Amino acid sequence: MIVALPFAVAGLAMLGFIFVCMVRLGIGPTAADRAVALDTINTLVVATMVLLGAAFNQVVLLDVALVYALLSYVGTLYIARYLERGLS
Amino acid sequence: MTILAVLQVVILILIVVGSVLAVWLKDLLASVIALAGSSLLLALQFYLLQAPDVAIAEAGVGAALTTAIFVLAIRKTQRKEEE
Amino acid sequence: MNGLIYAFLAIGAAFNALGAVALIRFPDVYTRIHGATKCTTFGSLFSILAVAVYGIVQGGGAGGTMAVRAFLALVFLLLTNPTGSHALARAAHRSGIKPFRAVVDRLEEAGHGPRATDHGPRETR
Amino acid sequence: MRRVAEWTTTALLVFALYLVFSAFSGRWGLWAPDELLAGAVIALLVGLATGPLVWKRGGWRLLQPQRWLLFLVYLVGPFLYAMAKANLDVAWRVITGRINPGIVRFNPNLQTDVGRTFLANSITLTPGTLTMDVDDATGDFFVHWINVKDASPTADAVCGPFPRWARRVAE
Repeated sequence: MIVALPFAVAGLAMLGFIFVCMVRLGIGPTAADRAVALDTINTLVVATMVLLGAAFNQVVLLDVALVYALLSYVGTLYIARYLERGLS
Repeated sequence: MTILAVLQVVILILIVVGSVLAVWLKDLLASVIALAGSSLLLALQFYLLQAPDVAIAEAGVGAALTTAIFVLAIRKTQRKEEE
Repeated sequence: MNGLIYAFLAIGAAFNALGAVALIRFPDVYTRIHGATKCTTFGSLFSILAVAVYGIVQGGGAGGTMAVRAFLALVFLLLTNPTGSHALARAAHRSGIKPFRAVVDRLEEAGHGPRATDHGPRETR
Repeated sequence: MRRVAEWTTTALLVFALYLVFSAFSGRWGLWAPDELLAGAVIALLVGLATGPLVWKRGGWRLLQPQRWLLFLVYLVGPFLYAMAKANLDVAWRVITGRINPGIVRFNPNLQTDVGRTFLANSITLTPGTLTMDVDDATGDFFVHWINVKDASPTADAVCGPFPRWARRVAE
């Protein structure tokens, strides 16, 4: 159950910002714009996970955020490698 | 309505938005990016349902592996979807 | 200590909001990367610091572990975020996106970047 | 001999990282004994597998402890200050929409890969600049500058004291 309410409220705010990034993901004219939006969503999701881990007051949940911070960036790098080859 | 329910509803709405974008976009690379965002939020939903192990698996599969495989597939075929 | 936690949470949320707004408002990819990377890293820094302070205040084994994990997440974010944005900026330039109303573009003059001395993981082509 | 040094230093670094990860796991001490044993075995295996890869391009000088101390000082001092300034700057630009972008080129005179990575990551997070590319042969940095004051600037004009810090910490 949620123990610390302020952290949950901050996590809810982060979800609102993720929605704003989702708008850019939808309308972005080029693929690079969308990749930037995905990168921003990655960072915000890691922040949300850490905040909610504190809100639930369970240490196990913070490990997910750690794994995520390291893994989510592989996808960004892969898309960047693809764009760099210039295959429009 | 507790704040937990609000969080879950918001995340589910975001997942639906991401999935609709993934289906709707004609550029397949953009579609893959939308799908990656959607699976990211799906992992957040698993996390909220107190299943950290499933969330870690979803992180590995959804964020890294699926994106890599789809990008490889796009590179071998073509990027724009035809009408 | 509660006041410190609230202040950190407020600062973090404010800068994350700024990052999201920058993503919408700026005119081209490069400026968007500027806003998104800087602001979300700074905002997440403060959010994570709030969690770390919460863990330290709580004390004991669980609180200490929470603080350590939060700091590790912070270190990983500080390492991976700028790297990802370099990769994206370089990829965007090489895929032919022109900077919006650029005064100078030295990378274009240098022949689309130093492609001959390309570093990083090589793939089989 | 060199191989052995590579293996042992990597294993020790991995073990230190493991200790950080599993802190507060013991009931009495900071670490539980079986955790320590598992960490030692894992660190040895990882060190044997990845040692030569880690030290392939040198970088032994990074093991000096005074560099780590200097790095911590850098993180909480000039870096945090510059980052706060950068964010207020970006906030102002987001609100007013006043930008004057361009891609400039300068040479900070850094020789090693670690130094260049350090500087590139630092100036991406600090005011108005975003590293786009580095020429490996000459060490030239290509930087997207959000407010161009000078089409061919010096290193000091773009990123202030950071090249000096990079040289002090990483080279």
